[in-house]
Amino acid sequence: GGDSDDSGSSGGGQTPAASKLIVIITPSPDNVFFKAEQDAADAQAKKLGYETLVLSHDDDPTKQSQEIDTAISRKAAAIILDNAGADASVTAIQRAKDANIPTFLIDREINKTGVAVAQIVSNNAQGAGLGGQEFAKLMGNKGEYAELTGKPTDTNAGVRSQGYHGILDQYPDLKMVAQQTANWDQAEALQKTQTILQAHPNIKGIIAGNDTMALGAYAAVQAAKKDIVVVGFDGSPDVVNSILKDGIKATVLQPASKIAEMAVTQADEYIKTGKASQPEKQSIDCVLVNPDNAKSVTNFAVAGS
Amino acid sequence: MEILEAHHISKNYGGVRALKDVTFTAYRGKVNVLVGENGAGKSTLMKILSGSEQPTSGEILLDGEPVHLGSPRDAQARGIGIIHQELSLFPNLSIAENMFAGRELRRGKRFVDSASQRRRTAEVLKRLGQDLDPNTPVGDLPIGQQQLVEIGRALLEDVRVLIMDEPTSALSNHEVDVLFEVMADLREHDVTVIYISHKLDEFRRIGDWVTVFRDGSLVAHESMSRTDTAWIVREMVGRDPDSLYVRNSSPVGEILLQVRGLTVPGPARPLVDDVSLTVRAGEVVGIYGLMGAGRTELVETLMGMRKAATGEVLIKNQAEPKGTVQARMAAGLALVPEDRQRDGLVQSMSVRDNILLATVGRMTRGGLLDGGAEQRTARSKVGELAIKIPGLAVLVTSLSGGNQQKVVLARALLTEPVVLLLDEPTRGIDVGAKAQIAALMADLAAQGFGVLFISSELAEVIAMADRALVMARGRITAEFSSADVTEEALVTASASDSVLEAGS
Amino acid sequence: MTDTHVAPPKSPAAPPEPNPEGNRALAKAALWLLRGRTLVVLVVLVVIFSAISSEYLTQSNLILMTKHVAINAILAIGVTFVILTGGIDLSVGSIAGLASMVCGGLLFTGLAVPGGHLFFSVAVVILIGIVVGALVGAVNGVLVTRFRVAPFIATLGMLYVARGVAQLISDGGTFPDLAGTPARGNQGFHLIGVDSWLGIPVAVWIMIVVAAAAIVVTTKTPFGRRVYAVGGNERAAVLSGIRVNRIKIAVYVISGACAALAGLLLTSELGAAYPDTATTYELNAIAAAVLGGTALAGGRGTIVGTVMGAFVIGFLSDGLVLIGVSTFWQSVVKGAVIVFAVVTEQAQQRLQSSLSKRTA
Amino acid sequence: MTDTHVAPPKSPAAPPEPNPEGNRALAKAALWLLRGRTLVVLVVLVVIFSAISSEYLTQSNLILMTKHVAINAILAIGVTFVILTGGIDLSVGSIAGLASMVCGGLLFTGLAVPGGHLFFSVAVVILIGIVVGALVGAVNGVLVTRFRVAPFIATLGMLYVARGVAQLISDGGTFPDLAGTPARGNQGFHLIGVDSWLGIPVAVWIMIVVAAAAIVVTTKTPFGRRVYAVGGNERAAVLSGIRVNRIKIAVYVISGACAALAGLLLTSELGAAYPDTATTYELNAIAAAVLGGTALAGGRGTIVGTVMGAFVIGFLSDGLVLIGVSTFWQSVVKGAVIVFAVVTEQAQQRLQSSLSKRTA
Ligand SMILES: Nc1ncnc2c1ncn2[C@@H]1O[C@H](COP(=O)(O)OP(=O)(O)OP(=O)(O)O)[C@@H](O)[C@H]1O
Ligand SMILES: Nc1ncnc2c1ncn2[C@@H]1O[C@H](COP(=O)(O)OP(=O)(O)OP(=O)(O)O)[C@@H](O)[C@H]1O
Ligand SMILES: [Mg+2]
Ligand SMILES: [Mg+2]
Repeated sequence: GGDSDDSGSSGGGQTPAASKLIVIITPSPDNVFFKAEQDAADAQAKKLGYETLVLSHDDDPTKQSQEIDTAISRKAAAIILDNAGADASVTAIQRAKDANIPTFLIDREINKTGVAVAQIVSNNAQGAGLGGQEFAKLMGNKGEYAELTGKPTDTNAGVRSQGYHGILDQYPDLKMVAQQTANWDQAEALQKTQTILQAHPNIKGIIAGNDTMALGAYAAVQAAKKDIVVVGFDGSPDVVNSILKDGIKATVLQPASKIAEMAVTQADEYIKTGKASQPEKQSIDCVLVNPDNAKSVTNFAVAGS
Repeated sequence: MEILEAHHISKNYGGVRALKDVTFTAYRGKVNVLVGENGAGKSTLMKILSGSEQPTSGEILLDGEPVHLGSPRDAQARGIGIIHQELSLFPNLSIAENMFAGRELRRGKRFVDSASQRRRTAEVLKRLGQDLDPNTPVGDLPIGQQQLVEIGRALLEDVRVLIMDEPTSALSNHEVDVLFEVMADLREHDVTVIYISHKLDEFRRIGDWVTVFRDGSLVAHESMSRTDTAWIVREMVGRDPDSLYVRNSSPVGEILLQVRGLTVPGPARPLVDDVSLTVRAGEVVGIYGLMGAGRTELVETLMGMRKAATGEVLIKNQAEPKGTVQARMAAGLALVPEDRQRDGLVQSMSVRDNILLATVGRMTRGGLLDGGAEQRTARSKVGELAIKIPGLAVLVTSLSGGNQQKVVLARALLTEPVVLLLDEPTRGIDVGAKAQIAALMADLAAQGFGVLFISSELAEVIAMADRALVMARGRITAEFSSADVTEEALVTASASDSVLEAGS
Repeated sequence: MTDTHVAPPKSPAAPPEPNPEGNRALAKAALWLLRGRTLVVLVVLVVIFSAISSEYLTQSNLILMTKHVAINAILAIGVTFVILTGGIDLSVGSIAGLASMVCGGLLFTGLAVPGGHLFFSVAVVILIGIVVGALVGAVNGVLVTRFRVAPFIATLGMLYVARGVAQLISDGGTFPDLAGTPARGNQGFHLIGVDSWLGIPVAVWIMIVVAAAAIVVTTKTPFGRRVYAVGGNERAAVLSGIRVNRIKIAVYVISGACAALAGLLLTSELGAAYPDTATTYELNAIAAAVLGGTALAGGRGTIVGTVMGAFVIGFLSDGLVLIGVSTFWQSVVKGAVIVFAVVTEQAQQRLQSSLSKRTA
Repeated sequence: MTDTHVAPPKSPAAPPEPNPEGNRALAKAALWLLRGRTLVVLVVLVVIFSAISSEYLTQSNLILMTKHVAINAILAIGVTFVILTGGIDLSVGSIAGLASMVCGGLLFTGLAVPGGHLFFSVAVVILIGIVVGALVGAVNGVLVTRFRVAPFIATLGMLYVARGVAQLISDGGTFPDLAGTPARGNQGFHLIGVDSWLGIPVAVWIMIVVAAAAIVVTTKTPFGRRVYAVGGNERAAVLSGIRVNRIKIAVYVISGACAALAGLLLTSELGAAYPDTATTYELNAIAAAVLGGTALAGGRGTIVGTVMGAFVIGFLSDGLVLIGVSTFWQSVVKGAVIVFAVVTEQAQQRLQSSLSKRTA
């Protein structure tokens, strides 16, 4: 459950546009996570009888801003947005609001309320807490470890890192000896991990801000033929597979598809009623994936959760 | 009265001593002629006097006062202008813009006054006998007209001293006449001219004083009236000039090159228009013509660098229909181009690599280059052609103009041609080197090659060619044997076609 | 023909001009075509997209797309100056990012001085941003001239350095709110990127002003002519007494200033400054210049062409977004159009040059 | 001297060689310095980093860093061929990504044929990947020669197109597991990127082989000589009977093939193929070539220099990570070192050229 905010229904009141177009904007779908998100939103919107325009901003707020302009000029009925920056997205979303187009944020928050109709995000802080706890457990609460962080300009990178440290810093014997950003990128994670392992051969664990970096780090660990705990974040199928093969030890699953579907459903309600049915801030808890439940994970959803 | 003096100037380029303690004087309101073999240091001294190079030691006096000429701007500010030997134009700009580059006329404080620039350009062009649109991009002009633009640029300035480094190398006789009139006019107005040329008969007409350079030193300085051609040549080469041109006398053999009805389409009229000619073994054939007659296009087409619309080229009685450079080269043609900087040399390569460039494919052992063979081959050509070089490994750009020309010739000869095409092989070359080239052509003919050369100098065509063809407006307009060729006949034929058309 | 007294030949090399009237007209048409070539591509794009989507050719969408074009056009105009001298500027994206962060910092946290933070009015902040861009450009220019570093490598180095500095300013963070407060007297930054005047976004007006100024400078001033001269033949420029190094430094300064201005427009539009602003925008800027007919070897090109090139790229990208082409196909199409446009340029240029020779 | 039979001239001016011994030695020392210039920068880097971290100069770290260098070095070697002809190749990063995806697809899902999927052995897959890279390079070459598109723009277009196609292959997805299965007979892809031989990673061996081959080709074959000639003066090359277009196409093919190989090494090392593989690697490759002394105008440069340049960039990046410098500073330092190294090159080159003239 997330904090409710009484500005949740702001932007309502006007008669919604007659348009049947929902614009879905996410980061580049070459990360499976966003692909899953896109596909789920797209499918849900079509199921509810909408046309869709699926775009990707490649984490460039400027491109995102231009795409929102496009949505405005096509008089979209609603925008489903996984945004490109908590601060750098506000103005563009405000612009959409001024044009009477409601925006439903998924996956990432922005640093302002009352602009978007809904901000449905997985609880990154809670998820990172889960990941941190599991990591500490796998490390036996002691030893040296390294952290790979995401793109510094992405808020989730910071939130996850803080979430990890909120747990890990409580263990005096757990010592972070290196912290580098690998910009969410697999090859960069590989090379940086290799170098970190050179500088700190006694490392026992690596905790990564997302799954692609975890995969890169794990490739480095394999190449170095070391026994090192690697933990990621996202719950992507590749990492889940790796967990099943006793490679990567754990990840934190964000219910990407569920969030995307929720956003579309709420958008549909909003279009029909002109009112938000839920508070603006909605936080969906993440689920820890480890060998115990990995079998039941498919496409960013744990069966039965 | 002296106006510009160089006192004990020396100039070293690294280890090369281009000028050795030269003391030179230019007299006010006179045409001061500088001569000397290629690489004697003439251009180097002029670059120093015009501020684009600094002397290693020595000083420069203007009106008796020592001056420091730190840049071309400094020299310009003191009224010293120069026309450089290598064209220094902007191919992307119009004639008018070239003329005023760096010292644009202004309207108000900030804007270029293009109308006035065009007007003054047109005036200068008219003075040079050229009826050209000042808006024409310079890159579209043939090389001779480009040289005139360069001259025009110097004339625009209010100069007290005008240095002209081989301004006539690409000009037609008529244009040279016009230029000389301009020079006489300048002299009238008390402008000092320093004039460098290799064309002995030409500068004798205009020069007041003559200064001879040899090997970086000033060896003679004399009033023109007290000298004759023989004296100048003797001072230049350090020996008697009577063996200047060697005429080919070898017996003529089979037909090596036969061209039938070759036509190259051009924008307005064919660049090469229905040209037929033959070159036999043991024969030196010259092509005379005015600038723009299409001679370069003809040889470039023969070499496969341009496509012919119609016509046949037979080499040793074998038609060569492909018309690519490779095919023509394999069939036995080789070309030494007119503009060696642009078309001949790879400036970033050594002398050796330049010589071997066309034949490097043969210098292999097991697919890899055979350094020994390369070195031997290059060395033997350097010896054969008497190329003056400090070593095979130096960059080709460190050679003087004449020697660079020989490097290109060496490369052409290595392709084992049967017919050698030489486009203005003596342009910008000193007398000594010209004699060598003439001797070489004779020698090649004696060895059974066919030689086809282009020249714009009457004396050369008459002295060197067994047979002279004349081209005008893309066509062959006359043919003479060495027995009945005269200067007058050549000039008539080179102009006849245009006169005919203009009159009809 | 037997007359032997033709000497002196009456200027036999005077350019022959057969039926000059007709040819002039043809050449002019060709020249028009050449200049309009990018326009042709643009028109084709517009026709295709408006056939697919009725939203494309609406007034609001055209204004919107033009606003998007503005940023790349301003970057590209600056880069065009550099390319005209035969150089290249890979650092413009990073300079835009740096200027964005400098201004963002000044607006959001102010300048740290002993005893507090100093805030400047928006006009001063914008000026500072542009000066920063110009200074970085000057460094590029000095590296290229004084230290003789190849432009590609000098500005590649600057690409990394300026981006790094931009990130260091906020330690990677974003300056989220640039609205300013009345107390600080620094409100109104939204003016340049968000507001409109006479129904046209201010950013578009700025582009128009920058382009007009650049056209005047390149075609009507001695400086502009010298820029072309340096790119056409640097050695000759030196010998003509042109201070080549000054010209070169100046073009990098112009490029840096334009980049900074573009960065500020972007920042104003977003309402936030983040260090990755304008990453890889240099490629689009250079592509616009080259699409518009600027030769990378220097000496040839026009500002009008560059602006056209920016329109082609912008109208294409926005069109693909509008009709919902997948992001992967966008990449493919964009690359193909860039190459195709230049191929047609080549064809037309050959046509034109053969025509122009006829009248020369 | 009145002899009229001077033909053939008896070499009156046999090349004068003043005190050749002493000067030769000096010139050789200067040449060595020039060649070693990048080496000097490298040594300085190593000294600085090993003073800061004792882990830097360990055998295992040197091997690791060399392995990281290998990928950029192979890219840079290919790009060097292109630059030597006076061109540029911006598409190498995208070609690496494309080859990676092609091979990843062939290993992971196989080739879709009617009735199932066809799998190839690893050797064949690698071959296909390299051929794909070479073909893309050939397209670049044809655009540059046949269609006269400026290399910058042709390969910029290809940068977008190849990347887009790479993404389309998997619709943006990753091929996560390239280990193959015995049943499909396609195991062993890890060999090139993960395994070692005699304690040295196979990737490093491959780099050594590629570099050695490239050195032989550039310095010992007619083809290499022609590459330099085309870059030095294209018109002179044409007149010398060199098939300039073929040479140009060939260098782009070489560059494409090298890029594909680098992409495959990266993919093998990762054990996964994703479409963003090697994004922006072209800049590092070009920087390595230029750092190593290759002139962007063409005609000048060596493979040894390029490899050295790749070492400088790689050892620098890894060193900064090793000592824990923040990513922002990494960017700043990298840019500064690139520029600084080229500045020192200029200084040394001037020294060297004055020395060489003395002996000339
Ligand atoms: N930039 C330079 N670097 C090295 N050597 C040079 C340079 N310029 C000229 N030289 C050398 O200086 C000498 C004099 O050259 P210069 O150009 O003055 O001769 P020149 O008398 O003008 O010959 P030409 O009649 O062929 O023009 C030559 O040996 C030449 O190789
Ligand atoms: N760049 C050009 N643009 C237009 N016409 C040209 C160009 N170059 C040459 N021409 C024309 O082509 C014809 C042949 O010119 P070219 O100068 O090559 O002849 P040439 O006999 O070799 O003269 P030269 O003695 O100068 O070498 C002339 O009509 C000339 O005006
Ligand atoms: Mg000279
Ligand atoms: Mg000619």
